[in-house]
Amino acid sequence: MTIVPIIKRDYITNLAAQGKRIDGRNFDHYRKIEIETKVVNKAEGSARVKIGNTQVLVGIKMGLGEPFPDTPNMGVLSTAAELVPLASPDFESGPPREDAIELARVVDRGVRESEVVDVQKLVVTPGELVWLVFIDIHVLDYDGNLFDAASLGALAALSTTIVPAKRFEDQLPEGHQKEDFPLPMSEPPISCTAVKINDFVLFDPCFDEEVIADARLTVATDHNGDIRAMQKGLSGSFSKEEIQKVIKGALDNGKEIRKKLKEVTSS
Amino acid sequence: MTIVPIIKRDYITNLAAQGKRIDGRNFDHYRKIEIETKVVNKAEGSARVKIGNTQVLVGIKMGLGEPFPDTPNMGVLSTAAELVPLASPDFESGPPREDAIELARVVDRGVRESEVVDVQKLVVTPGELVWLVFIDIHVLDYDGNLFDAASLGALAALSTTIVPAKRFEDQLPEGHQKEDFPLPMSEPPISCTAVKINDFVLFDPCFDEEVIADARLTVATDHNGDIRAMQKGLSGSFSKEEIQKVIKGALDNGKEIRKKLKEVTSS
Amino acid sequence: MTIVPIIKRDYITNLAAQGKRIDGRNFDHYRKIEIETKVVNKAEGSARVKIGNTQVLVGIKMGLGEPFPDTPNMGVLSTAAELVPLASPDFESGPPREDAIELARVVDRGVRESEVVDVQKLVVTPGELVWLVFIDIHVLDYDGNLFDAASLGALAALSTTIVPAKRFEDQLPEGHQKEDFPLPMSEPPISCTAVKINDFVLFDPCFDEEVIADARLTVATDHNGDIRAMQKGLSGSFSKEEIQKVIKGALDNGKEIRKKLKEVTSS
Amino acid sequence: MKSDIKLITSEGKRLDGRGPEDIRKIKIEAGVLHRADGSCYLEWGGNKVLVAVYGPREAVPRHTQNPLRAIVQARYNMAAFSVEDRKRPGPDRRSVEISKVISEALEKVILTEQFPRATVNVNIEVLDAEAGTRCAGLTAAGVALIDAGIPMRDIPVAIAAGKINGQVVLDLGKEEDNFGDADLPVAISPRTGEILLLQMDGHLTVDEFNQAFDLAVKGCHAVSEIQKKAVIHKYQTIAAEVQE
Amino acid sequence: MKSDIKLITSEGKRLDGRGPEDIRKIKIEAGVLHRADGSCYLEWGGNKVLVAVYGPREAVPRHTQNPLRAIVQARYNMAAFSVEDRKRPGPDRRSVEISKVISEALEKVILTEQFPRATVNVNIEVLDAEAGTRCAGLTAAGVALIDAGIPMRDIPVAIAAGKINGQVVLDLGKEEDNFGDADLPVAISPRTGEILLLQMDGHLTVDEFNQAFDLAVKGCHAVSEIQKKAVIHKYQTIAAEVQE
Amino acid sequence: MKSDIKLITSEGKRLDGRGPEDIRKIKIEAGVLHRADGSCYLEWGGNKVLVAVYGPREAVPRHTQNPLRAIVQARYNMAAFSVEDRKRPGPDRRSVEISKVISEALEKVILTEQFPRATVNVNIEVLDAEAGTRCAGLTAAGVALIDAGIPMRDIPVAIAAGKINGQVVLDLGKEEDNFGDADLPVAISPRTGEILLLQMDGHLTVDEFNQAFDLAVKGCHAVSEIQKKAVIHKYQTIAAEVQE
Repeated sequence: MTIVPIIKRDYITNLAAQGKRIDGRNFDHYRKIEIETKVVNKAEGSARVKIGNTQVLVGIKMGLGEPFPDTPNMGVLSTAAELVPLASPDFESGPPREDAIELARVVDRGVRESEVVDVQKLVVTPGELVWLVFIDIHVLDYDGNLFDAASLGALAALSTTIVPAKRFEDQLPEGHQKEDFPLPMSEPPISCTAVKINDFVLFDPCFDEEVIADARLTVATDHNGDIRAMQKGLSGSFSKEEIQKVIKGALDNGKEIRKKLKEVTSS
Repeated sequence: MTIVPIIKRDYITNLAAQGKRIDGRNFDHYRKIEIETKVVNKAEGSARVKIGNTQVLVGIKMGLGEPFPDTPNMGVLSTAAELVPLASPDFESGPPREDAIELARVVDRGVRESEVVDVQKLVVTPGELVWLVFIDIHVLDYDGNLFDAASLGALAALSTTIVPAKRFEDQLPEGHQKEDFPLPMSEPPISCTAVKINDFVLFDPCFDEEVIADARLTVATDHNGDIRAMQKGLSGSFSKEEIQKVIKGALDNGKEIRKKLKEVTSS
Repeated sequence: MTIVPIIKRDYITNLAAQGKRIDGRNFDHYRKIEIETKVVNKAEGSARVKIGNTQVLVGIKMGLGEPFPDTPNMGVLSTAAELVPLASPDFESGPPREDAIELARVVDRGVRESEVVDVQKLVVTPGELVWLVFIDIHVLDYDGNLFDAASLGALAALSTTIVPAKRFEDQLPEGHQKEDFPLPMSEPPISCTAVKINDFVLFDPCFDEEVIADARLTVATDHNGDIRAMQKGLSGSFSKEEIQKVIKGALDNGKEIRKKLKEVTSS
Repeated sequence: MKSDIKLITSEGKRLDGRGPEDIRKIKIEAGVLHRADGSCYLEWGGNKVLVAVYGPREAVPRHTQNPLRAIVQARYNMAAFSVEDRKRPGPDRRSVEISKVISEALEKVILTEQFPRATVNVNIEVLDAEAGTRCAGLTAAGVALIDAGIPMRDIPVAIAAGKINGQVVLDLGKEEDNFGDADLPVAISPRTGEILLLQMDGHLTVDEFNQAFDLAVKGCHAVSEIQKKAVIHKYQTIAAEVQE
Repeated sequence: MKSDIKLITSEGKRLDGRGPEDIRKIKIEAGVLHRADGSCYLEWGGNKVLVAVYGPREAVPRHTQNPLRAIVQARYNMAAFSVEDRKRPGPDRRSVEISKVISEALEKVILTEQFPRATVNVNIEVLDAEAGTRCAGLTAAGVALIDAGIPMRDIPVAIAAGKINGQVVLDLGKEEDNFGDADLPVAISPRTGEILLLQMDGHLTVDEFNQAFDLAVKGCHAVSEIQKKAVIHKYQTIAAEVQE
Repeated sequence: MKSDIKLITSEGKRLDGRGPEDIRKIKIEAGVLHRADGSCYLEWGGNKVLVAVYGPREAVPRHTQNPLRAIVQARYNMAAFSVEDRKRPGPDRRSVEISKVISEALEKVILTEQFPRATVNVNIEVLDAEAGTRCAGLTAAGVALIDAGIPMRDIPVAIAAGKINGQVVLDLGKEEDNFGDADLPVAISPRTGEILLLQMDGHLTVDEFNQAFDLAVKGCHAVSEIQKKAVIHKYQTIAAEVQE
């Protein structure tokens, strides 16, 4: 637990009082977003997402296995995040800490609850054999806002995933589809994050902003403008008005990011 | 490892030299025992036992599974203890430490060796499918004498356990009993514990007594007055006479506690 | 991480400059090697190897199980090493550390890559049931050169292993060999280790030499004089000439050790 | 598939007979444990939760200490027998996340700056689980912290709103949680209305969100009254005992 | 089911030919390891046990130190190959419990007050297991502690008594342990007769217990003689080497 | 069985068209990460490796510090998606061993004596794996250490030689690694020719070993040139940016 860097905090809040941020952005603007897909050969799908200097690589591996007993007619999604020591001097190797667990669970819920992957089309033999989808999030460079980078990376990687039916043909029953096919997907929700520093609400926080932030709110919205997931973090609080502000910004930014994601994944 | 609290020790031994204990009890008396069953809805059986301020909750869950290869005609008993940090400022979360392991193993042997649960009646298909009985001991408040509280809690919980055959009817073979039925039980042995402080033998030690005790002896006796299990603990020693004294006290107290247990579990 | 014991280092290097070692040996000589087999009753094969004061016990247990999916026509070898705290004041209990892992992996490769165990003769039903061979290395006394002692112990234990077909007859299919038989083995490679201290190359280092060594090289050679495995260790370097010198010494010493192994295991 | 199950009638009657804004029965008792510095037992519908607070005490190991304020370590744990199919004992990913969001929510209301280098441990044991355990745990933690005499700005309180069969309701029950459209747990500081915890799973329009959010805040205030009664009852009992 | 197997004849002859009070063959050798401060190799029937003692040395990490006396940490470990079906390496619940009861038994006889803040490590490796390993381990530990020069009040010693086919016997063998009626391991300090370790599983009347207990104590004294011989033999060997 | 597969033609043409001494295509980029003190991205045939260096910084916990020099902690890690069948995240025995031999190789060239009590962390992430990842990782680590400004005697470099269908070749590809006769990874300090890492699996005559060894050293020098170009390119880019 580090001492709050008071000088850095003063600097950032003084700037904010003048409506400014350390990298010159507006409060509700994102840093430059780059999405690159098919970056890993061995994975069935992959994407590298950069948001400013933050860099996340997501790989999708698929396999065959049993469904969960309570969902015999659905494929299985599984999300894990590794905050590898590559990405930050503060990340350590070893079992995932609570930060990595929260990240994986928030991305997982974003994918699962939004039903963006049509898991009902991933059933081979109901109750017995289904496709397993492993979403592995590798944080490569950490300069803030991992939730958005990881979510976007997962969506981009899933959107370009090819189900490797041919490689598994020996394990597939007679008469079953044995040609590779794209992972069945529907419209994805986009996750946008803002932090609160004093009374200012800043979207897409960089590392320096995140470190001194009082509270964080992530909102995932879909193409209809509906809310699909929310997660508040850190020990500060939000007022109702601030939450409304974050939802609005999430809808606006989400629209832009969805457009960018489509361009990349449909190409 | 803490320094032995010398002042507390002096106080307790001085009292003992006058035949007294800090809470006014006789050397061979127990604190007030309360047994409450069916305290948890989700468990197949449960009991909360209080011995003075010590409080233990035991829940029984059941499932179906394979028997052990060397006992194809027996159901499976499994006991675990969690010394959750709720119960004492000294308990920590994390993997079970040696204290929790010893507690679970002593309770487990008490249940297993005494054959109080008729595991031969828990077989569905010999060698293939049997009932599994999970005994989970949750220590809620630790004021000494966990062995007796946990053992009594386990027996009370087992005595009120209903085998959930109906819930598992899909997994049970044709023609098998599919109505719920009480867990088949025989007469339970009762575990009684005493500690030795200097040359004094005190039954049912409270926390302050336990902390300064030299040695501990637990004796489980049955309704015939036979011995069914013993466990000596701590780094002090016992003489043969002291062991005899503990056995006698265990028989006397065991009779009372057995009566109380029957009242509760037969109602 | 301990401070390099400078005085000990000076003493050993001064001796070496005069062509001497602390226990009077030549640079390329081994300490006395003793091999004793069938030292453990419960194991299917076992050997205790002493190299000077270093003492390693290797036990072989066998079982039946599934082959690896990519080698359906081969039995399974598995090697584990325990640096139990018995053997050295510096060994700790707990999960195996990198030293134990490297030791197990080097022994494992020595056995596996040299194909000394004919794993193709350990198949019961291809793709379904094969013999599993567990090689467990127990270091009992650590006075340097564990790699050679453990490798030799594994080979001696394997050479005297009896496949317990009779004990497993219930699990073996009809018509399969149900009499015990010796583990099918071919000519073993012998592993020899040297360390480099300053510019001196010393074979079979004792503990005091190992602790101050700059670099270590293990070379396994077979009865044809071919190389079957190598492993360089520690943070020093070797020149090509030094590597040649180690290979030559490994061939020479290997011949002697192979003879000794044969004497013991064929008796 | 989710909407196949009828969770609420057109007259607004839910499976357990409640109306859309009705809260399940809540029972709170403070000071139920001997060893803990503060404790609380809470029943909320079919949920049974026990909370023990220890602290403030020196944080160990030392490198976890914050020289400016106390750290708050909530530990949410489900008993193995608290759910239909036995849960393996010990923390899983779900309980680690819930422990984190509850710790963060509590940190806001505790006057941590009064206890530099200290830790406040809040141990939440779920003995019986039936939808809404994180809100039940946080609500019980608020009472246990008061019982422990930990200085706080306010007693935090939580409840979930949600959507079932397209309708916004308060305090989801088990089937509503499993087969409903959305779940929105909210914790607030009732004096100021600040939002301490907020999560959402499912699908809500912005309007539905606003409706559900307001309902949750309203529910928090209702539960807050029950909390306060439990605290007052505890003090009255103590006062009565002292007078005797 | 247990009593179906005939473990002892009416003439008191056991499966391996022993009489009721006969002890299996015991062989003890002190000082068998180079690196350890003290060591002992012991064979007891089919059991083979090796013990190494390290210490007294400073206990680390520091927070485990006791400022008034040394702590005794016995570690009982079974080799993977010591049993019929290979055991996974590393501690399991059984070995953790046995380590604990052996540590506690040894602590009573070691003069721990002479070494504040120190630890004495007693590593017990079971290489071959055939009933009675905890008694064999404790007995070997006693000799290894002497070999290490650790100051002790006495050399602790252990043996189990038990009941098979209704009859009280000494030093249970493998089938007797598996199919017998009761098992009673006992460790004593032979000079004072103090009981250091006592466990019982099975079913004994109070009379049978007394009978078995007395038999175990008698057995301890017999094993104690073998221990002493091993210690003396070691010293004689050293003395002879010194004279050469 | 191994020799059943035709890995090289009698004209010396390998499965991917390379000749016996041809190296797969290598691409190295220095300074690709923002947070790390130094970094390198390397593609080598189908391998993709990313390395980040942190340090020198104080080693924690303190008892890991060496008062005379810095310790070097390389951590080789394979991403779950870097192989055909998903790998469980986290270290396994193979990665622990590779981390150890790479740490030891790097320690020789880093001027560790300049930074007592410090640690230099070298994190090697394998994103795509296709034979030769340890050599690729060590080679990338050399560049990342330079990029981090860690003082070194030389830039370490590695490559494997091997034997396929009885013929000695350089830089084994995937099938060659799986079905070949021997694999000989070598790391050197190119200025002095010192051998920093050397492992061998398989079967080589002494002559074949010498031939393969010389080929590996030759290969190291070739790869070393590519390393140097990447370092120079990075400095030129920085210089150009500064001038702008």
